[in-house]
Amino acid sequence: MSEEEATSEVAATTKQNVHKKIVYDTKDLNLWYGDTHALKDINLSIYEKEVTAIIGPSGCGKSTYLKTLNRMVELVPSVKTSGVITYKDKSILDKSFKVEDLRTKVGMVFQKPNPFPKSIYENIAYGPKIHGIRNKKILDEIVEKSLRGASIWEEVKDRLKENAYGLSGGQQQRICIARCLAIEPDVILMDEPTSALDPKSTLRVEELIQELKKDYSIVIVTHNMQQAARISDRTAFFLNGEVVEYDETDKIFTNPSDNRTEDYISGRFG
Amino acid sequence: MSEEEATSEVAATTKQNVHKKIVYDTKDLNLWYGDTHALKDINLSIYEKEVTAIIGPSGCGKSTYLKTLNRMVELVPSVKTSGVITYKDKSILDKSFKVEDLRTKVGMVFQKPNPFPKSIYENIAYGPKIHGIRNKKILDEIVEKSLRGASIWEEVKDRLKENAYGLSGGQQQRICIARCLAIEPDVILMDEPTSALDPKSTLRVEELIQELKKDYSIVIVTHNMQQAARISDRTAFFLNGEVVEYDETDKIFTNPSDNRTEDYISGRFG
Amino acid sequence: MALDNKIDNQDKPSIQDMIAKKKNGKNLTSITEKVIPVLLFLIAAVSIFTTIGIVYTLLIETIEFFKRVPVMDFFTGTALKPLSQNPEFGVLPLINGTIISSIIAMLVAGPIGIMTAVFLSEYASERVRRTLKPMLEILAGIPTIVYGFFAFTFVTPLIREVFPSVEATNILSPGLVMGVMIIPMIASLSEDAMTSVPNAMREGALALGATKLEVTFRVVIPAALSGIIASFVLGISRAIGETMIVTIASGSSKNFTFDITQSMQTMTAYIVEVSGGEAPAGSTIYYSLYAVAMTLFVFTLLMNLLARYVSRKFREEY
Amino acid sequence: ACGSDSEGDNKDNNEEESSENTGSEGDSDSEKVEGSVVIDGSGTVFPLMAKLAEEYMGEKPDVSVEVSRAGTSAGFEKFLAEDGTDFNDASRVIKDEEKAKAEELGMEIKELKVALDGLTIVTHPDNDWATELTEDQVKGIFLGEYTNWSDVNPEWPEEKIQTYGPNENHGTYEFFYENILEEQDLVSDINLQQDYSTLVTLVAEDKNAIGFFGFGYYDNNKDKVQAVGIDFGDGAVEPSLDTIAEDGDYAGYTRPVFTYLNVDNAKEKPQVLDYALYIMNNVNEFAGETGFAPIPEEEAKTLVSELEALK
Amino acid sequence: MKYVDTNQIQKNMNSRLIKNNILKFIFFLATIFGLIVLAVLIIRVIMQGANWINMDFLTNKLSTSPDRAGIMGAILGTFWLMLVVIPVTLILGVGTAIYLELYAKKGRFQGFVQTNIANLAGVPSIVYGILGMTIFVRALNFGNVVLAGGLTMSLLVLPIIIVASQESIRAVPQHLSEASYGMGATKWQTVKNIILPAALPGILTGSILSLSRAIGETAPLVVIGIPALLIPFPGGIMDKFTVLPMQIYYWTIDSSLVEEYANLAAATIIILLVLLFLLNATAIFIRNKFQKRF
Ligand SMILES: Nc1ncnc2c1ncn2[C@@H]1O[C@H](COP(=O)(O)OP(=O)(O)OP(=O)(O)O)[C@@H](O)[C@H]1O
Ligand SMILES: Nc1ncnc2c1ncn2[C@@H]1O[C@H](COP(=O)(O)OP(=O)(O)OP(=O)(O)O)[C@@H](O)[C@H]1O
Ligand SMILES: [Mg+2]
Ligand SMILES: [Mg+2]
Ligand SMILES: O=P([O-])([O-])[O-]
Repeated sequence: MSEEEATSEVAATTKQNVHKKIVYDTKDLNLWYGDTHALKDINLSIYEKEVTAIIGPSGCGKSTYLKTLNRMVELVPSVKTSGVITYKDKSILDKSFKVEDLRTKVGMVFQKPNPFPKSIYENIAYGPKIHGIRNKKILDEIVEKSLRGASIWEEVKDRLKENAYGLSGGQQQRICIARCLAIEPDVILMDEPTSALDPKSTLRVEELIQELKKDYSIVIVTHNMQQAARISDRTAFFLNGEVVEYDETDKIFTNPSDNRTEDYISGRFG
Repeated sequence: MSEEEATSEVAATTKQNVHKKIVYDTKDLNLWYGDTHALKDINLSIYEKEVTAIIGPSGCGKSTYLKTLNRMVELVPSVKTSGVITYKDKSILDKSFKVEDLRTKVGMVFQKPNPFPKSIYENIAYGPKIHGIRNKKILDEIVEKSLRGASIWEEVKDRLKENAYGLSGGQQQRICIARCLAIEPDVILMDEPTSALDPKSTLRVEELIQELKKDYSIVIVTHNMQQAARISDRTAFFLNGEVVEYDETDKIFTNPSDNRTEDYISGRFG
Repeated sequence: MALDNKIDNQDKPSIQDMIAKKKNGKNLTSITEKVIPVLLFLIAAVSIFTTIGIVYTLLIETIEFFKRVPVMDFFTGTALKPLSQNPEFGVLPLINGTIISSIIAMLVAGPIGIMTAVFLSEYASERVRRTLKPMLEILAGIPTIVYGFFAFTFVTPLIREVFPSVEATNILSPGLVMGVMIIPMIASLSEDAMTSVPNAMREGALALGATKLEVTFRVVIPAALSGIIASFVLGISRAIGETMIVTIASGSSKNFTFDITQSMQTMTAYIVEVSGGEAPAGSTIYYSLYAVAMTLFVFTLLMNLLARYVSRKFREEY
Repeated sequence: ACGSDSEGDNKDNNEEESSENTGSEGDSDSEKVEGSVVIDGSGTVFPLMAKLAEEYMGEKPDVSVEVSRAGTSAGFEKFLAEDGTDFNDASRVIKDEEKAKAEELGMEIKELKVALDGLTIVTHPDNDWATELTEDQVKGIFLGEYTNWSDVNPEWPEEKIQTYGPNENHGTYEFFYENILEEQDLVSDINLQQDYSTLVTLVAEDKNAIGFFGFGYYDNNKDKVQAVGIDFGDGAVEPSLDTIAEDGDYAGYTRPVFTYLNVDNAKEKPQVLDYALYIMNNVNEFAGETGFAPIPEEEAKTLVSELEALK
Repeated sequence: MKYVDTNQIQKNMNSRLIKNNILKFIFFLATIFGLIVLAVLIIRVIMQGANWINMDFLTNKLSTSPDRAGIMGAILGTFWLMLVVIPVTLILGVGTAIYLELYAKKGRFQGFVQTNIANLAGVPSIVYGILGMTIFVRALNFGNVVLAGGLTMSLLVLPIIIVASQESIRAVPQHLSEASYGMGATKWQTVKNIILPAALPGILTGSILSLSRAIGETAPLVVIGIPALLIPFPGGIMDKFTVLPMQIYYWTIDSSLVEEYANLAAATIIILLVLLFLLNATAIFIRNKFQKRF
C-alpha cells in the first residue's frame, strides 16, 4: 500500500475530523539546504486545538518541518523551498508575507530552554513590549496570566526581578512557554521541549501541554514515543524527509498502516 | 564473591600461564585526577606475546590504566598515583625511572589516528631519529621493515614523500602502528585503535594485531565486545575504576564469574 | 616475522640495540632537557623585566620631578610653561587635551564601531561579512603617521573650508581621524562579543515576532554588553596613547581650554615635543617627561585593567 | 693640509678660490677624511647648515654629517656635555652660564659666525592694516599691552590679536625676549611652538596672527605670510637680503647667527675640522639661497685662518 | 480576557518593519564609512605622491632640495631596524610562548606573566620610546643607533608576537605531542620536532603582522631622537638611521617650509603602504596555505 492511499484513507475514515478546523495546510512542500533535500513532498494538515506530534529518527526533517511552519528555517541562508503552506487560508511561504506577523500568531518553544539573560519579568514582557504594549499595569497582568498559564506562577511570583538563568532547566522551559503565551498566539510549535529536562520536569511540561491544548493548537516534535502516545491527538511519522504515515495517535501506535512505522515504533531502528 | 577471590582464582586455575612470562605486573595501583579517584586497587599481570583486552563502560578507567603503563597519564598535571607497576622487574612508577626509556620499549597507538603532519617516511623514521639513528641506509631499511610489519608497505611504497594526512583513516592508523614498530618495542599499547575506522579498515587492523602478537605483547582497550572476543587471549573487565574480572577471554565471554561482567557483556548496561 | 629475520640474517644489531648504544653518548640530550626550561624561563621573564623597566625608569625620574615640583602643583595646575624663565608645570592642560581628543575620537568610533559590529554580526550575510571585515582591518593596519598626515593635510583644511574659525592646528581634526582609526578595533571586539551570544537567544526573540532590530537592541546588545563596554574602554585607552596624529595635527599650544577648534596638546604630544627638543638630562623639564609619561602609563594601565575586569566580571551567563 | 702654508698669502683671492680650494683638497689630500660629524642646535640656522652638510657630503662621501634642530638652548645642553655634539648652531651668542659650563667641563669652544639673520615680524597675507609697525608697537603687541588691533590704531579692526612665536628652546625666542622686549615677559596667551614649520602654518592660517621668526622661514613662505615693515625711526623697512646685511637698514632687528665648534673634537677628529673649514670657506655662497645675509668676507677669512691654525 | 489587541499589533507592525529597514541601512552606511575614509585617504595620497615616485626617488640619498631627495636611506634604515627586531622578537616572543604554553606550571606565576603581557600590549608606544631612550640610548650609551631603535621596537611588538605564538601553539592538537611522547621522545624533542613545526605557520603570520606594526611605528623613534638631516646610508646596527615613517614625519611638518615636501611625504606614504600591503598579503597567504593541516 502506498503512502498516498494511506493518507487519503485517513482523511476519509476518521469521523471526528469533520468538525475540526484546519489551521495549517501543507501542500507538496519541498525544502533544500543547499543540495540536501531535507523535506520531500510533504502534505499535512494541522487541526485546531489539537496536539499534533511529529516523530521519526534523527535527521528525518522533523525540526526542519516545524521551523518551516513559522519560517524560522529561513535563518539558514542556503534554504530553498517549493510548495505551499497555508496558515488560516493565507499562503505563508510567499516572500510578500510578513514573517513577523506570522510569528506573532505562532509561538515556538525550543529544545534547549533559551530564556533571555534578563529578569523573569522582562522575559515574559518582551513579546508584548516589542509589539507596542507599554502600559505597566497591562504588562503586569499579562506577565501574571502567562506565568499562571505555564503553571509556574507560584514558583516564581516572589522573584520576578531575578535573572531567569537562576532557575532550573525545567522552570526555564516553562518560562519559555510562558513567554510564548504572553502574546496570545494561536499555535504553539514545540521542538523536543522536554529532551533537555529530567523526568519530573518532563511530566510537568507534559501536563501543561494537555492544559494548553484547550486554548491553543500545538505541534510538538518528540523523540520520545511514549510522550507522543501520551499527549498527542494525531501523529505524523517522518522518515528521510518524507511523511510515511499521518493519522490519529491511537491508530498509529496500535495499528499502523505502514510497516516502516511499525518497525520504528517497536524500536527496530532509529 | 569478591573480586580478589576471583582474581586469585584466575591465577590458580589457568594452566597455560605457567610457561608465559609476565611483562607488566600491577600491584595495588591507585590513581587520582585531582580529587577523582580514577583507578582503585588495580592488580593485573600482562603476559608476554599475548593480546590482552581491556573492556568496560565509558569512564571506567580503561584509557587511564593503559596510559599509566607508559606513564603518559602524567601529562595531566593533577595526576597522583600510589602502588607499584613493574615492567620486566623494574618499578616504573618511581620518579627516578626514566620515562623516555620506558616509552622506547613500549609503543602506543591511539584512538584517533595521529600521524605527524610530515611525510610518511618521516613519520616512520621519527622514532629512530630521535633516538639517534641518523644513517640514511639504516633508516630506509627500518622504514620499509616497519611499513611491511604494519602491512601497509604495498599501499604507500610509491608515495613515501607525501604527507601522511593524504591517506585514509585506516591507512593512517596503520602508519601509526608502523611508527610504533620502527623502534621495535616489546609491548604495544592500543587505545581503541579501530573506533575511528570503518568496518573494512577495522578488519585489516584486527588481522594486523593477530600478526603482531607473534613478536609483541599487546594491550588493547576496546569498546567493541566482539572485537575483544575475536582477537584477545585475555580480557580484563573494568568498572568504576576497579577490575571486576580478569581472565582468559573465552572464560570471560562464555562463563564470567561476576554477574556484573555478565550484565555488561550481554549489553544490559554501558 | 619476516622483517625481523631480514635484519638478523644480515647480522645487524636490532634497532633497540642501536638505540641502547646511542644512548650512552646521549648525555647531551639530558643536559638539553635540563637547560632548555631554564633558558625559556629566562626568556619569558623578559616581559616582566620590561614591565619592571618601564615602571622603574618612570618612577625614579618621576620622584625626582616631584622633588622639584610639588605633586599638587602638577596635578592641579592649569598652566604649563615648562621652558619659561618661571616655569610652571601644571599637567591639567595636557590631561584636558588628552581627554578631549579621546572623547572626540570615541564619539566617532563608538557609535560607528558599534553600528558596524551590529551590521556585520546581525544583518550582513556570511559573504558580505567575509569581504567587509578584512577591508576594515586594513584601516587598523595603517600607520598612525599616515593618519597624522591625512588629518593635517586633508581633514583640517576641509574642516576650515566649512568652519573658517577653526585654527590651522586644532584638536578636532586629529580627534576625528583618531576615531576613524579606532573604528575597526571597536567594531571587531564588539562583533566578537555579539557573535558569541548564542543563536538560541536570537531565535527565541525572532519566534515572538521580533524584528532584527528589536532582537539586536533588546537581546543581543544587552547580552553582549560587557564585551562592548570592554571594547569601548580599550578604544579609549588606544586614543589616550595615540601620539603621531595629535602631534602633527594639533600643534603644541598648552592652552587649558575646552574649545575644540583650538590647538591643544596631549600628554603624548608633550612627550614628543620635549624629547624632540632633547631636554637635557637633569633639568626639570627633562624630569617632567617622565612625570607625564608616568601619568599616561597609569591612565592606560587603569583602562586596560578596567577592560579586563569588565569583560570578566559582567559576562552574562547564558 | 693645503691650508696652513697658503692661508697667509692667499687673502685677496680667497673668495674665488674657496670652492676650488676645497674641491682640490679632496683630490690632493692623501689622508682621506672619514667619520661622522654631529650638529644640533638652532632651527633658524638649520636650513643653511643642512644645505652645507649636503653639499659637503657630495664632495666627501666618506664623512657623515647629521644635522638636528633642537633649538639653540636645547642644542647647547647637548653640546656642553661629555661626548657632546661637534657643532651647535645658535641664533644668539653663547650665554655666560653656558661659557661657564664649558670651562667646568674643560672644554674649549670656538664661535663661528656664519651669517646674518633678520628677525622678521610676520602677519597673515590678508592683513592689510598692520603692514608697518614701529618698534614700540611691536613691543606693545607682544607684551600684551594691546588686546585688539584697534588698541594699536583705532582705524584697525576691533579683533583680538593672536600672537605666535617659537618656544623657549629657541635662540630666536631669547633674542626676541632679551633684545626686543628688553627682558619683559611675553603676553601670556602667546602660542609658542617647537617647530618653525608649524609656526608658519599657524600664522598663514590665522587672519589676526602676528608672529616672529628668522628671515629664512619668511623668505621661503612669502606666498603664505607677509613681513611687517619695521619703523626704527626713519620710516618702515622691510626685511630683505639687502636690508638685513651688515649695516643694512634693518639693523635694528638683525642679528648674527653662529655655529659653535667643540675645538677638542676638532683636534681629535680631522673630519670635524675639515667640515668647519668647509663651512667658513663656503657659507657665504649658500647664505642667500637659504635666507641669510652673508658675513663680510674678511671675517670669514679670519675665521678660516684661525681654524687652519688648529691643525 | 484578551490583553493583546491584534489590530493594534497589526498597525504597529508596519512602523516596526520600516524602522528596522531604515536602521539596517544606517548600519550599512556606518560600516562603509570607515571604508570610504580609507578610500579617500588612499586616493588623496596617490594623487599627491604618485608622480613623485620614480627610480631616483627610490634610490637617491636624502636631500634638502625636493627634486633630488630620495628615500633609499630610510628604506635601508627600515631594513636594518627589522634586522634587529626580527631575531630579537622571534627568539624572545616564541621562547616566551613556548615557556608559557608548554613548560610553565599553570599557576600563579603563569597567570601573572599572562596578565603582564596583556597589559604590556596596551602600553602606549611612546612610553616604550621613553624606556628605550632611558635605557638603550642613555644608560647603555648606544646612542640613537639602529640597535637602540630596534631593541625599543622589539619590546613594543613583543607582547603581540607572544600572544600570536601562544595561540598557534595552543592550536596544535594534543594528540600529536602524545604520539611523540609515546615514541620515547623527550619534551624538548617533541617541542622541536612536532609542536614548533606545526605551529610555525601561525607563528609566522603573527610575526609578520607585528613586524608591520614595527615598520609603521613612529612615536618611539621620535623620542629616541632621529636627526632631521641624515644623508649617508646606514651600514650596520651601530649606525645612525632614519626610517620611512620618520621621513614622512619630518617632511610633513616641514611642508610649510618647502611645499613640495608634502608631496614627498605622500610619495613615501605610498611606498610604506605598499610595503605593509605586501607583508600582510604574505601573512594571509601563509595563513590560508598552511592552515589546518592536521
Ligand atoms: N542548517 C543546516 N544546513 C544544512 N543541512 C541541515 C541544516 N539543518 C539540518 N540539516 C539537514 O537536514 C536534515 C534534516 O534535519 P533536521 O534538523 O530537520 O532533522 P531532525 O529530524 O530534527 O533531527 P533530530 O531528531 O536530530 O533533531 C538532516 O539531514 C540535516 O543534516
Ligand atoms: N584529564 C583528566 N582530568 C580529570 N579527570 C579525568 C581526565 N581524564 C579522565 N578523567 C576521569 O577519569 C575517569 C576515567 O577516565 P578514562 O578516560 O580512563 O575512561 P575510559 O574508560 O577510557 O572511558 P572511554 O571509554 O570513554 O574512553 C573518568 O571519570 C574521567 O572523567
Ligand atoms: Mg531536530
Ligand atoms: Mg578512553
Ligand atoms: O631655533 P633657534 O634658531 O630659534 O634657536
